[in-house]
Amino acid sequence: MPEFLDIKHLDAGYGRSQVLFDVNLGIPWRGGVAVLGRNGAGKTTLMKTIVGELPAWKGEVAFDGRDISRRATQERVRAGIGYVPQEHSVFARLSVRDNLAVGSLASSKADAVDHVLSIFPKLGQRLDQPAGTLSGGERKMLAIGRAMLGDPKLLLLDEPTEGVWIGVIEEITERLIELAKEIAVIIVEQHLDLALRVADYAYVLDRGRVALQGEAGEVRGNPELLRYLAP
Amino acid sequence: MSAASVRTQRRSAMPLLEAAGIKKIFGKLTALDGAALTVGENEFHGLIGPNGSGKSTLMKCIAGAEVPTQGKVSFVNTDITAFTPTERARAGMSLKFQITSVLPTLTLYDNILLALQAQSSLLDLVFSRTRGALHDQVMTMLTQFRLADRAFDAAAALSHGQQQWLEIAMALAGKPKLLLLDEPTGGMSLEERRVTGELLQPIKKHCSLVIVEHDLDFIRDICDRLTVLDQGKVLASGTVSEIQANKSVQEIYLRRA
Amino acid sequence: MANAFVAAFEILSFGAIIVLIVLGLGIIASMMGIFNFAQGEFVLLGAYITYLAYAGGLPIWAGMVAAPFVVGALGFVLEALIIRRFYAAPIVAMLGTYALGLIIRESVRGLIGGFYLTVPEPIGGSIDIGAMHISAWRFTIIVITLLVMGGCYLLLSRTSFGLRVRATLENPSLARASGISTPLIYGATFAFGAALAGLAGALIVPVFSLFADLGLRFLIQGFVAVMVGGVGSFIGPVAGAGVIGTLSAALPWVMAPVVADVLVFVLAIIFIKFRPQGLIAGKGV
Amino acid sequence: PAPWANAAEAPIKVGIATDLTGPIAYAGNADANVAKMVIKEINAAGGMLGRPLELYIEDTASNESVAVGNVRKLIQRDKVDMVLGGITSSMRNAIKDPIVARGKTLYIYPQLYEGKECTPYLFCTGPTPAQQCDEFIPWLIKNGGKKFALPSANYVWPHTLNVYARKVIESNGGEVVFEEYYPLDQVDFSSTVNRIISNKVDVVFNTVIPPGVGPFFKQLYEAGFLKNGGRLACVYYDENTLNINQASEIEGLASCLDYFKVLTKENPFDAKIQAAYEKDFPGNFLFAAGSAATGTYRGLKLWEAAVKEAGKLDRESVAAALDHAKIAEGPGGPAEMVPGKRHCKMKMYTAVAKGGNYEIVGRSDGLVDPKEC
Amino acid sequence: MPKSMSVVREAIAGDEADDAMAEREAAGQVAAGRRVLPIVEGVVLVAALLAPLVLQDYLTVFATRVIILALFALSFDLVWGYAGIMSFGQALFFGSAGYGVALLARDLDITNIFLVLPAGTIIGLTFALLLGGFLLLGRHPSSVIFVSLGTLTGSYAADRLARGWYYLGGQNGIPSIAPMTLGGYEFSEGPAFYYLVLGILVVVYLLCRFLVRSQFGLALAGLRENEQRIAFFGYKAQHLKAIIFTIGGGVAGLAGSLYAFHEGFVWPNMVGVVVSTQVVLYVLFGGSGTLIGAVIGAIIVEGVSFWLSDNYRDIWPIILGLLLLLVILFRPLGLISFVLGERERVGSFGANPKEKRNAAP
Ligand SMILES: Nc1ncnc2c1ncn2[C@@H]1O[C@H](COP(=O)(O)OP(=O)(O)OP(=O)(O)O)[C@@H](O)[C@H]1O
Ligand SMILES: Nc1ncnc2c1ncn2[C@@H]1O[C@H](COP(=O)(O)OP(=O)(O)OP(=O)(O)O)[C@@H](O)[C@H]1O
Ligand SMILES: [Mg+2]
Ligand SMILES: [Mg+2]
Repeated sequence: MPEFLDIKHLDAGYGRSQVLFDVNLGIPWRGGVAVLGRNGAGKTTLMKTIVGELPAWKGEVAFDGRDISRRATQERVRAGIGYVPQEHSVFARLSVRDNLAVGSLASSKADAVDHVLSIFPKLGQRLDQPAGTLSGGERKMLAIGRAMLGDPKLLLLDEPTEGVWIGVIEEITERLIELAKEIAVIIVEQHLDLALRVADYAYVLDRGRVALQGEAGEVRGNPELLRYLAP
Repeated sequence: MSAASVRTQRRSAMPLLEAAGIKKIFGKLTALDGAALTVGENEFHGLIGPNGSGKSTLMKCIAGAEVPTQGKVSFVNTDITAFTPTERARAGMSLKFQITSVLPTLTLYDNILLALQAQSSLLDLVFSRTRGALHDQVMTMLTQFRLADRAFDAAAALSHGQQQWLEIAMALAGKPKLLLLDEPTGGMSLEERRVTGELLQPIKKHCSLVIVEHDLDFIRDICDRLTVLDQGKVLASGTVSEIQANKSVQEIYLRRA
Repeated sequence: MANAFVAAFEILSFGAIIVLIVLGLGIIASMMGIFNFAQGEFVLLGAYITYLAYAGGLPIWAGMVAAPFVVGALGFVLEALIIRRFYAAPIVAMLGTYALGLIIRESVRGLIGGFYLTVPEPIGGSIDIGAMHISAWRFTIIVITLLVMGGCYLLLSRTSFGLRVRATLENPSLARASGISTPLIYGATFAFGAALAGLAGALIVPVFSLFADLGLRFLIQGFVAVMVGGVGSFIGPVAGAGVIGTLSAALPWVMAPVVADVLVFVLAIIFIKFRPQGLIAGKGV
Repeated sequence: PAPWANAAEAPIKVGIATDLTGPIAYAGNADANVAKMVIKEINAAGGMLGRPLELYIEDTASNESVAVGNVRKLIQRDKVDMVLGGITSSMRNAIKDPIVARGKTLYIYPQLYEGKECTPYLFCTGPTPAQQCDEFIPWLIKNGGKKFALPSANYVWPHTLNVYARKVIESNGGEVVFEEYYPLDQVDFSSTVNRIISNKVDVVFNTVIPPGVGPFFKQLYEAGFLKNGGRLACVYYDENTLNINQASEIEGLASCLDYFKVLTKENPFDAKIQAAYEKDFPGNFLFAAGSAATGTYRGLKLWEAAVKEAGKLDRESVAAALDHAKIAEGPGGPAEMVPGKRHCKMKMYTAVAKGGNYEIVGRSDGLVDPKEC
Repeated sequence: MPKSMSVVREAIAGDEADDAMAEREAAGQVAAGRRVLPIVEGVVLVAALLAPLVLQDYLTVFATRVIILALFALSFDLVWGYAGIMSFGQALFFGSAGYGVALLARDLDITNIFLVLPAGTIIGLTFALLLGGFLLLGRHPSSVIFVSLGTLTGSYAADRLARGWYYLGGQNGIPSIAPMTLGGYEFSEGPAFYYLVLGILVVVYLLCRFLVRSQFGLALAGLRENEQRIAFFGYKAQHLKAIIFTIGGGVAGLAGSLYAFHEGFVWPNMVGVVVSTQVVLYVLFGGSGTLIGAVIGAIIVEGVSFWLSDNYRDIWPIILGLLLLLVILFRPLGLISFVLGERERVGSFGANPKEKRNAAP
């Protein structure tokens, strides 16, 4: 059986400078996968290539059995990929309410927004505020909430807990573990513990190449790991 | 720990920065409700608190990015409440925003160079004779932050974490008396954080630091004193061990945001 | 008394005309961040199409109905071919649309030979109330303007179209990542703005006659109106247009028209200086 | 080609600088057409001084800056012997210096204008305020009434013309109720119309120009000015401008010019040139007085007469001869320069718009004096 | 140094001399190795010096005008290309200086070159200082759109004022301005005027070049990118903007006074939107932010319009519009970008690239 998201021999980059080199990645139908690596390793670039913000130079990105590497971002998203970008992850001048409304444009569930607000009660108190004025942590919550509203089958999270208060991180982790039972989740995370609690499987990128991969526990125990994460 | 002990502290060491009774109201929301912050010379001060507790807002009020609704900020014994950000920077303050904002099309080198010369007079800028000397400084900073090999790339081509480093380097470049860092290690791995901490240690000789962070271990490692904000109010302020022992602080760590 | 009534009507009617012209300009500026210098030429095209229908023996109504659709379609095509490349650089966009406007204007000038051509009103003459005469067509324009404004408001506030547009403008890549088809949204918005200009042109050509600089005449006034009203919402530019239109029509009643003319702009710029966000600070619809 | 007697010498060069593009291109193109027609006619009749004429046409583009550049082409590159052109006063002002002072060339300005242009070597062949007002205003008082309004575009021509018009109005027992100036592109005239109606003005002596004039007349009409017996008057109104409004909106509008197309019915020479023009240039650019077409015709013919008299082409000699040049036939009748004044005497006609056409209602007895310089 | 760090060092220095790195080096070399800007500048200068020798008289006069307009374009490039201030009203300074010297010549008979050119420059400076002060200074940093529409409106209002003001000749402007003089010598159009103007252009160009290549230029580059950010460094961002805007106004004023004397008349368009837009076109056409791009833009736009209006009289505005559109679409950075790389255009204010080699670890 093919992987849900199947990446083969992927090269990608910006302008003329290549960032990803021959990346191979398989994501199962459900469960969490962590992507680790130090600053500038190419994690964000990988996410952008999966969601289509950056074109793949070479190689194949197959989702749900179909090659999507030539499809526009919005088509990929409508096919079921949700994405929380690392930066600029909310519509800054739109209110929180409108940000959530954008998230649920494609969704059919009526109470989806209420569900998100129950996870992040803080957002409920900020509904009419432009999202750009939210605090750093609130913004992340909103971004995650927005992505969840789209009923994705595969959720890409690029550092979802950066700047989030520890108490909330715990909440997010639990939700993600729950979510990973139903759908596929790819998480890029600096909190190793968190990442490996959510993920069953992990990839470690080093300068655009997959340097290490394996079951979460295995990777955790690998003595090489630290070397790849240090600057 | 209470306001009383803060006051004692202030008397003992002459404070470099003193923000008192800061109130900031956004429409219906009171983001800061009489918050205070006192930082002594050569002190590393951590500012912590749940999301939305007003940390960034307090930093902005100090650096001049926001005008407090009420309250007073003094710096080196001068009341700077009415100063513009530029004037504050010239008085010796330097801020790194929570959201990175490097100058994207300029090279890393120029980004640093720009930060280095911020205080120069107009004539110096036009007829600068110091460029040769600045070169070494720029390269040293870039090397310190492991960015030297990218010196002549555009800043836009850096990853998020690399931009954080560039920003810290830029904030340091102005040789401030007080450095304000709002979540400088966001998006850095544990190891990278540690390196950042090491890079910050040497500046203690000539500079004070206010740093906002969520990573308690990191904060504990580098800070002398901590202030905890919650819902716009100072919940506690004191040395690291005092804070760790504080009941109400422990409470908010258990409480959901 | 009667005098005051006539004055009020006349001022109102000119205000309505400016609002009508600014609607499309404001939507494109607010929603897409582009100050469209070709907007005046879309107005001109609307007027020209109406004239063509009239000159070709069709009923004028037919031309007026066709104008927004034709101009809207043209807007859609132009957006896809040209405007699309400019979203990242609003100033270059201004120049691009300027060039576009120049091409359209000079082409139309060539076609109509630089003349001033008359197009009759579908509803002519005046409504007589006692000794007062009120232009029937100007009255119609006020009514249509109100209807169009209401329609736009509903479209932008009650449907998700407005939300999609604003999201797209705000952060296109995130919008795509939320499943919004940004190219389509851009095209549709620009076409909509162009169509409104086409409609404006069709409606005002009986009042002002057809000439190549018809649209250009209102362009700067339109920009100033958008600034005064505030970019970022639908209501802002409309309110700004109302103010500028009424002011330009009202001031000549009380002072030398030449002075009034310059004064409107001076007042506007001072106003914006001290209230940079405009009359209606932009959020929502 | 005809065998030229003095073919050895180069052709005589005639320069035309006029607005072929831009807002008044319709007028400029008509002028250029007239020039082509006249030059062709002169060449067909054997040229001048045994030499053929060659036409150099440059565009002034309704833009003074472009115009100056292009006029320099005529003077410095083509070295023309004479320049005719310019339609608006500002254009004349812009190009007269490069032609006359810096370029040391003869300049003929063909358009009706405000007068007061007394530059040496600059000859005006269009009507002046005196020619347009002296007989017209008494007619208006008789056929309209005594109360005048002078709504005007804010530039030199209306200002200067109004000074003269006011004098004539008042000396004929009329009264100016108000005189007001508007930005050139003003299109809303509600306050003006209101004043006209509420002051019970009899005659609107209009110098508002396009684009404002269309909406202005329309608003006047809608406010019932014509219905109540008011009279519109506008001295630049010719066949071109009739189309700006619906015929009903300007019914009875009176104008006073040196030529109207209806004259072809009574005047064989006018019929001849009108027919020749329409045959060569059947398009939209009409042979009309308000766009300087008649002044162009007259100017070229007067210059021809002057050159023939002088027998040579240098500026001094031609100017000396042009000073008193005469033509027996021209659009609307004969014309002659007033010696020492560099302006032209001509016949003037008063016409009234009826159902989209003009009807001649008055004509001057002889040639009217321009009363300039 | 902790152990883990040295490990990393080794890894970086290690065998994978990676492709991305090589790529960047290559790119750096392009920028470092071939500096095309000076070559372009040299070519333009030589061409300009030789022009009168090969051109006919009237073309020299035309070329003079173009050089004056190039000077004007330079002023706009300073303001927009370097400081990112969109001045859609640059003609206001150009034209008001033109009017100013025209009045001096008409009413006071002052035509001495040493009086009128400084006077024109000062008029330009003053107006720019006033308008710039109003638009750029103040509590809130003003948005690009506000400044562009503010200057546009200013220029538009000035145009209307000039049209309405009788003392200034109204619609007709001020014709027949006496020639500029130097002692008894009169500058009439021709080679002498040409070389005068070219000399002024070269001097101003060099001054501008010095200014924008200095660290002041770096500050401007920062300003263009993110005004707020550099204000937090301690730069007086608004002042810098006002200064460069004022300097731009002065240069425009100088150009305007030369223009008035060369053409011999001034008219309301000269302060208005048409001319304001024209200068924007020059600079965008040639390539903003390079100085030489502005000069080339002025030369090409004027030259092409001159040629088009000769050969395609009826449709030349349409063709010009199309050309413009094509350039904007396919060369949004202007014609200069055919030969100039992005890096060199933005400029590098740091050490020269040779030092870079040694410095990089
Ligand atoms: N827009 C860009 N243009 C050119 N190069 C880029 C661009 N963005 C990123 N890069 C380069 O690509 C490489 C990978 O960047 P990427 O953002 O994917 O890293 P990352 O793993 O997400 O790092 P971080 O943890 O810091 O976010 C880095 O070397 C970076 O400098
Ligand atoms: N301009 C603004 N308008 C309205 N509300 C604002 C504005 N700026 C901040 N707030 C609100 O004020 C509160 C405090 O924000 P602040 O950014 O200071 O929080 P923080 O402590 O830095 O949080 P975090 O750790 O998430 O960054 C937040 O709830 C935020 O939504
Ligand atoms: Mg990243
Ligand atoms: Mg914060």
